[in-house]
Amino acid sequence: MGEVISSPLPFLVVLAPLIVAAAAPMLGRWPNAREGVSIAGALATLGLVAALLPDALEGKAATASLVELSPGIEVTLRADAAGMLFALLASFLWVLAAVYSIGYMRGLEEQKQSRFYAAFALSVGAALGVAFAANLLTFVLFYELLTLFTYPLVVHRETPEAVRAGRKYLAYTLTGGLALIGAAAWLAMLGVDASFRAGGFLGEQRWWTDGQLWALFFLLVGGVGVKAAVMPMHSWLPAAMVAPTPVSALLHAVAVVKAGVFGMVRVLIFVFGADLLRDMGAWQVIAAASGATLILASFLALRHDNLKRRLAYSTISHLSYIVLGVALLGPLALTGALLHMVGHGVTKITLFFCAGAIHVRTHRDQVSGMAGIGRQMPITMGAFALASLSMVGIPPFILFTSKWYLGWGAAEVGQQAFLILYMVSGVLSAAYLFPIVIRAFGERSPAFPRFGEADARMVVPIASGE
Amino acid sequence: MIWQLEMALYALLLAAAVLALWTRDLIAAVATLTIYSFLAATLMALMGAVDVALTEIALGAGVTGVLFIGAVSLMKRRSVD
Amino acid sequence: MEHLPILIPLPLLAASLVVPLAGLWAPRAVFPLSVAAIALSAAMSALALAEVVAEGEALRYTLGGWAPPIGIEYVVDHVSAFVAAVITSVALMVVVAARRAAAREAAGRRGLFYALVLLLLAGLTGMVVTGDLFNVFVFMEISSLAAYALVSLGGRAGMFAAYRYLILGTVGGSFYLLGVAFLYFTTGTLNIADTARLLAETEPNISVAVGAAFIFAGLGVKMALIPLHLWLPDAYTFAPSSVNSLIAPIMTKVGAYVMVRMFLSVFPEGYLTEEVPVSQALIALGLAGSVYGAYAAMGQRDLRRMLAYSSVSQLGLLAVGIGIATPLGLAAALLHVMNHALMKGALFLVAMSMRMGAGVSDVRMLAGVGRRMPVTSSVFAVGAVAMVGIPPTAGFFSKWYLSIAAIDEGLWFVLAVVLASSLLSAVYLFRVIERLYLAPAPVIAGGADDGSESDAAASAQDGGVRESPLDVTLPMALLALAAIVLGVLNVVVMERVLEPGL
Amino acid sequence: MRLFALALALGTATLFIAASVDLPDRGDPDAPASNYVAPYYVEHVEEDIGVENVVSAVLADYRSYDTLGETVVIFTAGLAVLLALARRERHE
Amino acid sequence: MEEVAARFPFWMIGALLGVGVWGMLGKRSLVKKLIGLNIFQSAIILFFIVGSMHTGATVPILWHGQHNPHAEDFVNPLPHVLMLTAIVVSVAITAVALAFMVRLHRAFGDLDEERILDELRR
Amino acid sequence: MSERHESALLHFMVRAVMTPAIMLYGLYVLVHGELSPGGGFQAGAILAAGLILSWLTLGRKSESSIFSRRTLIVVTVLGMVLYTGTGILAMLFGGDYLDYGAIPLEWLDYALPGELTRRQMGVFGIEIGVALAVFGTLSLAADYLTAPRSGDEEGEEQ
Repeated sequence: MGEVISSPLPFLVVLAPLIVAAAAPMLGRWPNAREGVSIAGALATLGLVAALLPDALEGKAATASLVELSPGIEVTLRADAAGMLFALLASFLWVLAAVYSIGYMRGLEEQKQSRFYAAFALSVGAALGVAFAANLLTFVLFYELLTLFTYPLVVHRETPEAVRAGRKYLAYTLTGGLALIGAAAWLAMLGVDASFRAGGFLGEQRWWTDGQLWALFFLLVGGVGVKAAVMPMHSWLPAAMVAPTPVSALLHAVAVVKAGVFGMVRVLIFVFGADLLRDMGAWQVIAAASGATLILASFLALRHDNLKRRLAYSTISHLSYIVLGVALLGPLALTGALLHMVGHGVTKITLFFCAGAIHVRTHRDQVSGMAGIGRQMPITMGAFALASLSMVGIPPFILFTSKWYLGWGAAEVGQQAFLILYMVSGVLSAAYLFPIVIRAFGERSPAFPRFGEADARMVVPIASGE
Repeated sequence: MIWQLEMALYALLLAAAVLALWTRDLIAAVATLTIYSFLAATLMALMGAVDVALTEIALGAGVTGVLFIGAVSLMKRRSVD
Repeated sequence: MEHLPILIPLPLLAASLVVPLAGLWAPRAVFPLSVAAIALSAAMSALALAEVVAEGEALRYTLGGWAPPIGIEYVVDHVSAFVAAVITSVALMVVVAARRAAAREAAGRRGLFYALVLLLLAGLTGMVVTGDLFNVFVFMEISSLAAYALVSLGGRAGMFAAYRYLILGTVGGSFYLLGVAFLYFTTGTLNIADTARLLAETEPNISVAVGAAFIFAGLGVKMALIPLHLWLPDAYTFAPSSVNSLIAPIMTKVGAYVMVRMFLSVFPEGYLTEEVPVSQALIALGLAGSVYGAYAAMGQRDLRRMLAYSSVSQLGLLAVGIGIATPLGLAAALLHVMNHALMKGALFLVAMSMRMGAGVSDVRMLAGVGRRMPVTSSVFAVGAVAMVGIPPTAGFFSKWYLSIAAIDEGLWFVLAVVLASSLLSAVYLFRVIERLYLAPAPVIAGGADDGSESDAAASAQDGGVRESPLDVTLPMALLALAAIVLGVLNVVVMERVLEPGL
Repeated sequence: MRLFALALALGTATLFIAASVDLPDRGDPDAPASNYVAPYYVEHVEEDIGVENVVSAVLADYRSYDTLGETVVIFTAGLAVLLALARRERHE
Repeated sequence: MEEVAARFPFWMIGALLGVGVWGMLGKRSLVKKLIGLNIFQSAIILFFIVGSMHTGATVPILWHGQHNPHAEDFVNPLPHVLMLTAIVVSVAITAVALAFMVRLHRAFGDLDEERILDELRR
Repeated sequence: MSERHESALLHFMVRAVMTPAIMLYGLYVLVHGELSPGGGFQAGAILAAGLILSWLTLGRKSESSIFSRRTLIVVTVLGMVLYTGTGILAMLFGGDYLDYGAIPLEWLDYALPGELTRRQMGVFGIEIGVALAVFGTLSLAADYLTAPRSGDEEGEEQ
C-alpha cells in the first residue's frame, strides 16, 4: 500500500451522512427542506469522496485517526484504492437513491419519512465507514453500526411480516457481527496489529497453528459471509424484501451486501493474504460455497414469481460471483470481482428502482401480473431491459467486462470448472430476467394509468450503460 | 472452665435450636428461642465474654423475645411446619 | 482535603439523620436535602478519584486517629474511588429522576423514604472505601437493611419479596461474616492490607480455603450469582419503580466490587485459583448465569422482570471477569460495573417513566409508545444496544476486554458463551424495541384475542400516553449519553484509572 | 427447594467442621488471633484511653467507626420498621 | 477427653449453623425462617467467642489501678467487640423482619410461604 | 383483694418500682460501661426493656406518655447526632473523624470531679449517643410491632 498521508477527509466523508441524519428528523415538518438536505448531503458526500480520488489514484492513502478504542487500537479511516472504489459506489448510488426515494416515498405516502431519511443517511455513513476502515476493530465497529442503522429501514413498513423480517435480519447479521468481534478480540489479545495490509497480516506471523488459522478463518469469513449472503447464510435477504424499494436498493446495491462482499475482500486479501489462503487450501472452501450459491440461487430465482424476491435471489447469486472471484485469488479474478461489485451495484439498483416504480404506479409485485406493462411505462421498462441485458452479461455493458475478467481469472488460476459455472449462471440469469422483459413488452393486458416517476430512474440506466 | 458443663450446655443449646424449629406452636417456639439465647449467653459468660453475654441477654433474649412475642401474638399461633 | 475519604459517606450519613426529622416538620426540605447530600458525596468521590489519579497512589485515612491494625482505616485507591464515583453519580441521576415516582409511591412517608435511600448509599459507599474486613460487613448490613425496607414499599407482593430478600440477604451477610471469622482466626487482623500480608506468609490451610469459600458464597448472594440469585427477580419486579431503578444499578455492583477487592488485595495472587477453586466456580456460575438470565428474560412479559433477569445475565458476565482474575479480567469486570450501572440505571428509569407515562409495564402493552414517548423510548433503544454490546457503546467494550482476557487465559468457551448471551439479550431487548416503535402489531403469537386485546389497549392508551417531564427524561438521557461517551472514551478510563489500580 | 435447603444445611455444617480442623484449638494461647492485635489493646488501653473495660475501649474508641456503623444499623432498622408500619403522615 | 473438649465447640457450632440454614431455607413458615436466622447468627457469634478464648485468661476488664497488664491474662477483646456489633445487627434484622411479617399477615392472613405464593400467583 | 385494688397495685408496682428500677439499672450500665461490663447498647436495650415492660403490663398510652412516637424518633436522632457530631467535632478541631483526642475538653475538668482524659470523655459521649439511639429505636419498634393495628391499609393494594 503506497504512501500514507494524513487528512481529515475520510473522517468528513463519514461525518457528512451523520449531519444529514441529524437534520432530517428536525426538518420533519418541512418535507421539501428535509429532502433537499438529504440530496445535498448525498451530493456533498459524493464530492468529498471525489476529492479523495486524486490522492487515491496516485497511490496515496489519506488517513484520519480518531479516538483510541482499545489500548493500541485506534479508530482509523483510510481511503485506499479498494476502499475508494466501494466509497465511490456507495456515495454515488446514494445520490440516486436519495432522489428516487422522494418519488417513491411520496408516491406511496409512506409513514415516518423522517426516520427513513435519517436511517438511510446513517446506513450510508456506516457503509462509508466500512469502506474506509483501516483496521479490523474499526471495520467491526462500522459493520455493527450498519446492522443497527439498517434495522429501522428493514422494519419500516411495521407490518408483522416486516417485523419478522427485521428479526431474521438482526439474528443473522448480529450473529455474524459477533463472530467478527470474537475474532477481533482474539487478534487484539495476541497483540497482532490488525491493520489491513495488502497481502494480509496473518501471514506475517509464522507461529499460528493450523487449527487456530482455521478457527480464525471461519469466524472472519462467517462474519462477513452473512452480509454477503453466501448460502447457507442468505435467508435474511429475500425476507428483507418486505421493506420499501429504496431500502432494498440500499440493502442490495448501496450498502449492506456490498459491505459484506467488501468485507470478504478485506478478510481474504487484506487479513489472510492470498499466499496464506493458498497454503491453507481455505480458498476452496469459499469457492465451493460460493459456487454452489451461484447456481442454487439462480435456480431459486427462477421459481419466484414475486419480482423483488426474484431480484433478491439474483443478488445472492451475483454476490457469489464476487466472492468466488475473490476466492480464486488471482489478480484478474480480483479485478473482475471489484468491477462486478461496482457494476452489480449500479445494475441492481436500476432493477430495483424499476420494480419500485412499477409498484408505485400499479401496486403489482408479481411477474405474472406484468404483462404489457412496457407499453405503459416505456422508459422504466426500457431501463429494466437494459439492466437485464447487463445482468446477463451481454457485451456493451459493464457486467460483461467484469464477467469477462472473472472468467478469464478463473482460467488463469487453472480453474476452468468455475469458468463454466460463470457461463451457466449467465444463462440462468437470462432465463429469469428476460421473460419479464418479454412479457412486459410483448403481451397486452388491462390498461394502467399513465406512467409517472420522473427523474431518478431516467438517470440510472444511463449509468448502467457504461 | 469445666468441660463437662460446657458440653452439657452445648448439647442443650443444640436441643433448644432444634426444638425451636420443630414445635408448631409459635409462642412455644419463640420461648424456646429465648431459652436458646440464654444458654448461648451463659456459654459466652463462661468463656469470659461478659460484655457479649450481657448484650445477648438484653438484646438477644430480652428485646428479641419481646418483639417476637409482640408480633406473633398478633398472628396465627400455629405454623404449618 | 486530607479528610476526603470520610467525606464520601459522611454527607449521606449526616443527611440521613436530618431527613426523617425534616419529613415530620418540613416535608418540602426533604428532597433538596437528600439531593444535596448525594451530590456532595458524588463530588467528593469525583474529587477523590481525580486526586488518586493525579497522585498515583491510594489515599489512606485513619478513623479515630488509630493506625491501621489497631483501628479502622479508609483506603481510597484507583478502584474504590472509581466505583464510589460511579455509584454516587448514577444514584444522583436516579434519585433526581425518580422524584415524582417517589412522591407517589412513598406518599406521606417521604422523610423515611429518603432517609433510607441515603442510608443505602451511605452503606454502599462505606463498603467501597473501607479498608477493614469487618467494617465491610457492618456497612453491608446498613445498605441491605435499607434496601429491604425500600423494596417492601411495593405493596403486598413487594413486602413478600422484601421478606425473602431479607432472609437470603442475611444468609449472604452471615456467610461473609463467617468467612471473615476464619480469616481473622488465622491471621489475627481485620485490616485488609494486613490480612493480605499475613495470608501471604501463612501456609495454605483448609481454614483459609473454607473462609474464602464462605466469603465468596456470601458475596455471591449479594451480587446475585446464579444459584443464589433467587431474591433478585422478585425484588426488582415488585419494588416500586423509584426503588428498583436505584437498587438495580448499584446494589449488586458493590457486592461485585467487594469480590474484586478480595482478589485484588486480600488473598495472595493465585490463591483463589490454585488453592481454592473460587475462580473456576465464579467462571462456571457466571457463564451459567449469563445464559440462564438471558434465557429467562426472553420469557418475561413484565418489563421490570425482564430487566431483572437481564441483570442476572450481566452480573454473570461480571462474575466471569472477576473469576478470570488477571488484571485485564478485573479491569473488564470493573468497566462492566460502570457500564452496567449506567445502562441498568437508564433502563429501569425507562421502565419507571413508562409506568408513569403509559401506565403499563407489560411489554405487550407498550405498542406504539415509541411515538408518544420519544425520549424515553430512545433511551431504551440506546440502553438496549449497549446491553447487547454493539460498538461503540460502553457495553461493547466491557465484553471486548472480557473476551480478550478470557482468550488470554485460553478460556475459549468463555468467548463463545459471552457471544451467545449477547445474542440472547438481543432477542429480548429488540423485541421490546419492536413493540415500542412498530405500531400495534400482534406479532407475538398467542391467539387472536391476545392481539386484539393489546390493540384495544394501545388505542385506548393513545390519548393518555405522554412523555415524562424534563426532570425525568434529562437524567435518563444523561445516563444513556454517558453509556455512549464513556464507551468511546473507554481507553481513558482503562489507562488512567483501572490499569494503574490493578 | 427443600432438598436444596437440606443439602445447603448439611454442606455448611460439614464444610465448617472440616475447616475448623486447621483452626487453633479452643483456648490455645498461641493462636494468631490472640497474639497480633489483641495484646495491643490490653496493654495500651490504660495509657491510651484510661478505660478499664477493654471491650468498651475497643468498642467506643479503637474501633469506634464500627460502632457508629452498628448504631446506624439500629437506626436504619428503626426507620425500616416505621416505613413498614407507620401510619402515613396526612399533612404532607 | 481434653482433646475432644477442645474441638467439641466447633462441632456443635457447625451443627447449629446447619440447623440455622435448614430453618431459614427449608421451613415454610416465615416465623420459623426468622428463628432459623437467629440461630444461625448466634452460632456465628459463639464461633467468634470460642476463638477469643485462651486458657488461663479472664474477662477483659482491667483491675482498678492495675498497671502494665499482661495480655495473656485476658481473653482477646476484639471478637467481643465484633460480636456486640453482630448481635445488634441480628436484632435489627429481626425487628425489620417482624415488621414485614406483621404486614404480610395482615395482607395474606397467613405466614406460610407456599400459601402466600399461591395467593400471589392468583 | 378486689380487682380494682389488684390493678392499682400492679400500676404502683410497675410505675413506681419496676420501671424505675430497670431504668436505673440501665443508667448504671451506661455510666459504668467503662469500668464493668456494659455500655451504650446494653444500656439502651435495658432502658427500652423498662419502657416496653410498662407498656406491656399497663397498656400503651403512647400518645399521652412522655415517650410519644414522635419523641422517640427525636431521641433516636439525637443519639445519632451526638455520635456523628462528636466525630465531626473532632474533624473540626483538626483530628481525624472520631478522633476524640483532638477535642479540647480541658475546661470540663473544672466542672467534673476526677481526672477524665479527653478520650474518656469522648467514649462517654459516644456511649450516651448509642444508648439514646438504641433506646429510641427499640422502643419505637416494639411500640409498632405490638400495636394491634397501627398502620393503615392503603399500602395493601397490589
